[in-house]
Amino acid sequence: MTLPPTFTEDVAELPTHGFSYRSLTWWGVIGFMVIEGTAFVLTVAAYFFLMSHEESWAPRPWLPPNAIAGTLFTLVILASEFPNTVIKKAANAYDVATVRRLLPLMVAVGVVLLVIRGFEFNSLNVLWYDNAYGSIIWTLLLLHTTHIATDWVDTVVLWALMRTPHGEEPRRLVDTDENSLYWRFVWLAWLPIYLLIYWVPRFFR
Amino acid sequence: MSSLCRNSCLAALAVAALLGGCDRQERYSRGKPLGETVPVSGSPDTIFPGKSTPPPLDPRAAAYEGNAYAIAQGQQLFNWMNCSGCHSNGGGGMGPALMDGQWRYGGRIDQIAASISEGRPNGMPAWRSKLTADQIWQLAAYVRTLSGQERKDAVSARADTMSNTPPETQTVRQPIKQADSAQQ
Amino acid sequence: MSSGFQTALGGEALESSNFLTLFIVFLIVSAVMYLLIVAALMLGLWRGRSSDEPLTVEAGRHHATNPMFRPALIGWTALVLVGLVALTIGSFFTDRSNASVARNPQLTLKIVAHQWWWDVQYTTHEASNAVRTANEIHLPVGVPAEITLESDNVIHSLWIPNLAGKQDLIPGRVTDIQLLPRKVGTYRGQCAEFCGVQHAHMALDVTVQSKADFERWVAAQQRVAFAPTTPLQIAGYRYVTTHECSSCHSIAGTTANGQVAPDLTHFASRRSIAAGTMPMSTGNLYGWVADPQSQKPGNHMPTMGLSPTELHAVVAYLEVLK
Amino acid sequence: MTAAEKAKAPPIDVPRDGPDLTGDKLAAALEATWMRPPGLIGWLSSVDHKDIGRRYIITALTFLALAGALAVAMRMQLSKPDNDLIGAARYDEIFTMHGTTMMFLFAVPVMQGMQIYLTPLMVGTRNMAFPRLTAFSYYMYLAGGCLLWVSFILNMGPDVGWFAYPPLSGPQYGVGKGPDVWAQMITFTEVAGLAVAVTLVATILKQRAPGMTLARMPLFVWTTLVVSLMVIFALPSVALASGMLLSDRLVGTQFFNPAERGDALLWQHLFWFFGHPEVYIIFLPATGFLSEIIPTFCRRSIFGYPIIVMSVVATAILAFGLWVHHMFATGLPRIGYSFYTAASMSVSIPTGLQLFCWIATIWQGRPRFEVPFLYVIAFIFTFVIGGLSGVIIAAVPLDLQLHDTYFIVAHLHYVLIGGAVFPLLGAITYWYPKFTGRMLSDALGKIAFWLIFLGFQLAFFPMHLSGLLGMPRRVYTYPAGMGLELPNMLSSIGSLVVSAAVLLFVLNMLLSLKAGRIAPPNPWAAPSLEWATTSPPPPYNFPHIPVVESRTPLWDSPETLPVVHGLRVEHRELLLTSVLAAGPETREPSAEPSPWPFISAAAVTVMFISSMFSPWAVLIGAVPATIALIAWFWPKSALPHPEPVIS
Repeated sequence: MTLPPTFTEDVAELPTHGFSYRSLTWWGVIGFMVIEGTAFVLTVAAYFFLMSHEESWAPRPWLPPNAIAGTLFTLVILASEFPNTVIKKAANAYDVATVRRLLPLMVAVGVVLLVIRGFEFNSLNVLWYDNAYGSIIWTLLLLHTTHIATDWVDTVVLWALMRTPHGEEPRRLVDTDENSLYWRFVWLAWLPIYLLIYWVPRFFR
Repeated sequence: MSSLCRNSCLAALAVAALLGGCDRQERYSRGKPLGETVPVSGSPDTIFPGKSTPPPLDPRAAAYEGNAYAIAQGQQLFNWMNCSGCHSNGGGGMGPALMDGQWRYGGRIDQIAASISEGRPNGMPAWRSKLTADQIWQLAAYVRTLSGQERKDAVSARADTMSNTPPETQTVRQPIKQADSAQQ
Repeated sequence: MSSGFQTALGGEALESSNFLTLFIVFLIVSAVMYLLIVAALMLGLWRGRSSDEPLTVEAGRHHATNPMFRPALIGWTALVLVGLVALTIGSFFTDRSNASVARNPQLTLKIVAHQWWWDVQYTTHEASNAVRTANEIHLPVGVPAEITLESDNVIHSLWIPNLAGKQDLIPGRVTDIQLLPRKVGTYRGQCAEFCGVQHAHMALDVTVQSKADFERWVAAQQRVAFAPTTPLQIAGYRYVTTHECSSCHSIAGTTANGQVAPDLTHFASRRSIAAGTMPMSTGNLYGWVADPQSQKPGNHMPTMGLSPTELHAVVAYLEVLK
Repeated sequence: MTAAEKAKAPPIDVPRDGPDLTGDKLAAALEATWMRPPGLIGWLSSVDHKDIGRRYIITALTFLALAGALAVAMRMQLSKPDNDLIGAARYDEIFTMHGTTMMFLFAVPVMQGMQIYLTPLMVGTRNMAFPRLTAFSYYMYLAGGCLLWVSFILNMGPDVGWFAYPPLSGPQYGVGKGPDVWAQMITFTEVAGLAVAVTLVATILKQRAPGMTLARMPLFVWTTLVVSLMVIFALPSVALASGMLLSDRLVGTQFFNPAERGDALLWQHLFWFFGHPEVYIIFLPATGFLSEIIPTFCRRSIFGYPIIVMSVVATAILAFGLWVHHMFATGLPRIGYSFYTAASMSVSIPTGLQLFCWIATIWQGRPRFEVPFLYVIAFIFTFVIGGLSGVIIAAVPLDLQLHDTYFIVAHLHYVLIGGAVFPLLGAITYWYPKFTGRMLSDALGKIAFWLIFLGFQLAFFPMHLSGLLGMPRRVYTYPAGMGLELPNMLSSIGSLVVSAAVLLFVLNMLLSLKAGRIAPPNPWAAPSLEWATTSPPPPYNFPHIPVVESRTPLWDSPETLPVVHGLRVEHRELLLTSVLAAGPETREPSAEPSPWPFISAAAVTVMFISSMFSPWAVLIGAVPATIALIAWFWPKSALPHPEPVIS
């Protein structure tokens, strides 16, 4: 027989959701951010490893990427942090209306970014099979693009969900909060990649 | 028992995906047993410039076409026998380009094997006694990959050499055309 | 072949004898540590034997920790630390001793690894009378030698355990290894990095000989190939220089100049066939030439389907190439 | 009332566990809520960590048997020189499959399976943090394993070694689809392993029973936490490397092509940055088993709990700095040799400390020589040999001789079998009554133990000698007359003994399932929470969530189990506690059973397998996978939780 219970505390009064580190899914999001962050760091390590084999970088006669599209992308993604912050704050304040109003903006931002990203691939001045430099540049850009794409899908789904009555559940606001957190990871990860793709090949040529 | 059920269900899925591939990389080392009765390769009359019906494909072709092992061996021989010296990684130079669909002496594997084996006018040497029939067919199978004739899951994307062509897995299949032999 | 033909415990060169010394030191330290741990375990098990005491916790209190554990823990940690430091120092001095060979090699060789054989070039001599051979190296005893290692295909690893540890041959990189052989003898080396289907049959013969013997060997290797004399040998010579063989092999002094397979100029003077696959003998040579794919399946020499006459002739000629 | 206030309003009136709802009535209500649906669909929809953990363990043991059979095949080929039982090409496939299966499909998954099964029970919660993700991970793992083995059976398996060094595995030399299968299998198992790791970390940090501070966690849970963090940092490395390999092979990238300024050594760095921690990802859970088994059978709490925790953490950190010792022969700068040596050896310090603590516990204790404890003794006898041979090969001048020889084969099997499989077998014997409700047969268990212990020594000790006598690894045969005949013959005989013993162990598991003695909740008088519930545990694990006041709750409170109450009964609900102190914080719903994880895994499987053939498959295959994932996450009922909403 199992041991008979002795009742101590009643937990019925506890809330059914919590933001940030009180939330279970927050830890999941952090876990996946760490995994993806590690993958970025290792890709960057591979970048420098391959760079150490070359006398110039981008290796001659390859031209460094054309930075216009990439810079535009960077400006847009930095600007997107403003609505992102507003959404995050609104979610924390249980302001469903603001969340519902601003999520479509984030969806639109995702579309704009993906379009610019298409131009970025076109401005690298090297193909993935040309040499190891081309391979690693393409990998960095592709790896980041998957993050933009997956987060965009995520935001679309969240937007659709928030438009239903489910949006009135506090836990969906926790989801919104975590979606905004992940977006911060996506653009923060982009900044070093931007430098590595567009500017390092200029400085070391 | 439901574990068994699910296992077999997934196994069936994987089988479906892979079954097509199992003959594609058969590795052999003794040479193909075929061909003792047929001459090492066809005589120059395997060229049939646009007239009448072409003769049936040499039965040996099936063993080499789309066989990953044969193509890989051919890739190595192409390098070792310095085919690039004239054909320049398929791009052409002293010899004709191999990356386009233009075939002066026919683009079928048996026709290519015949060209390698017997040699062709204007500088292509005959390799008949220099390579075994097996090696010649392997080379022919590889040469076909340069213009995208072989199936993509049997070819390798690149060799460990300087890259001056797009990956062979990405090569668009060039329709075989009869090139004008008077060209050069 | 005597037992111990290829062993890391031979100590026939500077590095391998350093290995032996250091290995014995490590072995003794390890044995002491092992006995200590096992003794402590056995004693601990013995102390608590045959007790039926069921209690885990007495009157709500856990058993007090043995007062000896604290000093024992400190002592144990100190012992492990001291042991590791001592072993590291031992390892450091061994490194230094090994590195001393590297400073002024008096003989340089280059080995290029292929699937599955070793291309050997003695680079000390000027190009006009360079020595090129395959699957064997000769070294004068007591002379520090440096081998430059390259590969143009996959990764291999050169390992001659009687003389030294291994060194990888990596495409795109040039590595090197230094040897100071101290004992005359014949040793066996082998590829130690998995390199494909015939990794198991990628050996080489190492002959360490007196300086005079070595000079004689070099002189012999610098000659062009002997000419065939009997009609059978001449027929073989014709076949080898005009047919498949010459596409891949070269024989100095003939038109055979293929560059993708072992140099055959002094083939018959070697101790083994096909990178140590079998000892050199007329019978083995027949087997090899007739059907290399059954002797070493998957290697790059094709089975050519020679007629019996051609086979006799080719073998007769190859045996001329002393 | 503002939205924020409403969101925090007191709970509505629903059935909750407590003094009014306890005993059989509570059990029936919870059973109805937590039971998985019946039938095959229900089986595929299960999100119960015990179901999934059990599936992981059984599947991994199946792969162990398969890879073990390959090991016996290799030993038969090597039993005499110049043997032609198995051809060279087939032998290459076999050793590749053996290593790959053992590392990726047995060792890591079986440990994760044990962790999935035991962690929620040990921390006193009802289910894992993300149960659907856990279910998804299992199907991914299964699909990866099937991919590898079906390819092998169809004669297109990988033949480039479990380490798959390019250029041998690259586009030119890795002919056919074998290396792609290998690399894509890696993707499958990495996805699975990472998903499980994240889930375990969240479970351990947020779902511990009230009062179970970090310093009161069972040591197995500590190792689970540390190992899961290691997985999170190590596995992306091999996933990246295998992605590069696949793209080199499929779309012609130049990562490993020296002619285009790629580098074959890039692979080795990335692979061993994962590969070395991998060894500890396998070994540390085993130390967790030992830290659970030893106190139980010595009837004393563990000596040096904080020392063990710190040792585990230190080992994990050191493990990430040691990858270079797999690359001593690649031509590293000589100046660093002594540094590498010292760094590699330093990992023996924390291991030595753990060893001390275990032996000290045994010294304090009154050991009961039951089968699980016998495996502990076998562990110490065997693993220490492997550890010491590890110190030997940490020294660069020694490793340059011993690297890639049978000495290493001996070393790694002493470490992995002695260090991980022996504790695992002990752990299976120990927790078998909890898994099944029946005890394993003692007599069969003891026979299997002695056979496996002695057979192991016979199989692997002689390999030290064959390595020293110059036998490299991964050779399909060796010449006669080199003194290798005897050690190889002994190893081959030993391998037969080991396989007989493993069969006996499995037989014991199968027979005891029906015929074993019925197990009480706590058959070994153990101290941790998993023994507070019935054997086997009900779908909801605990009727009431227990409260923990010490490291050995069942020893310190042998008469009664303190619990909290007030969790909902008619809906799946978990109690979340704070990360450090484990104070009750929130109640959160736990996912219902769902077939979508299975469907998602199937969609991703199709995508992964077809992407070996065309890069476009990634794009096209992403569509069904995305749809399945959306269906997975989309809430099913109109408003499932009659809890406060914001309006």
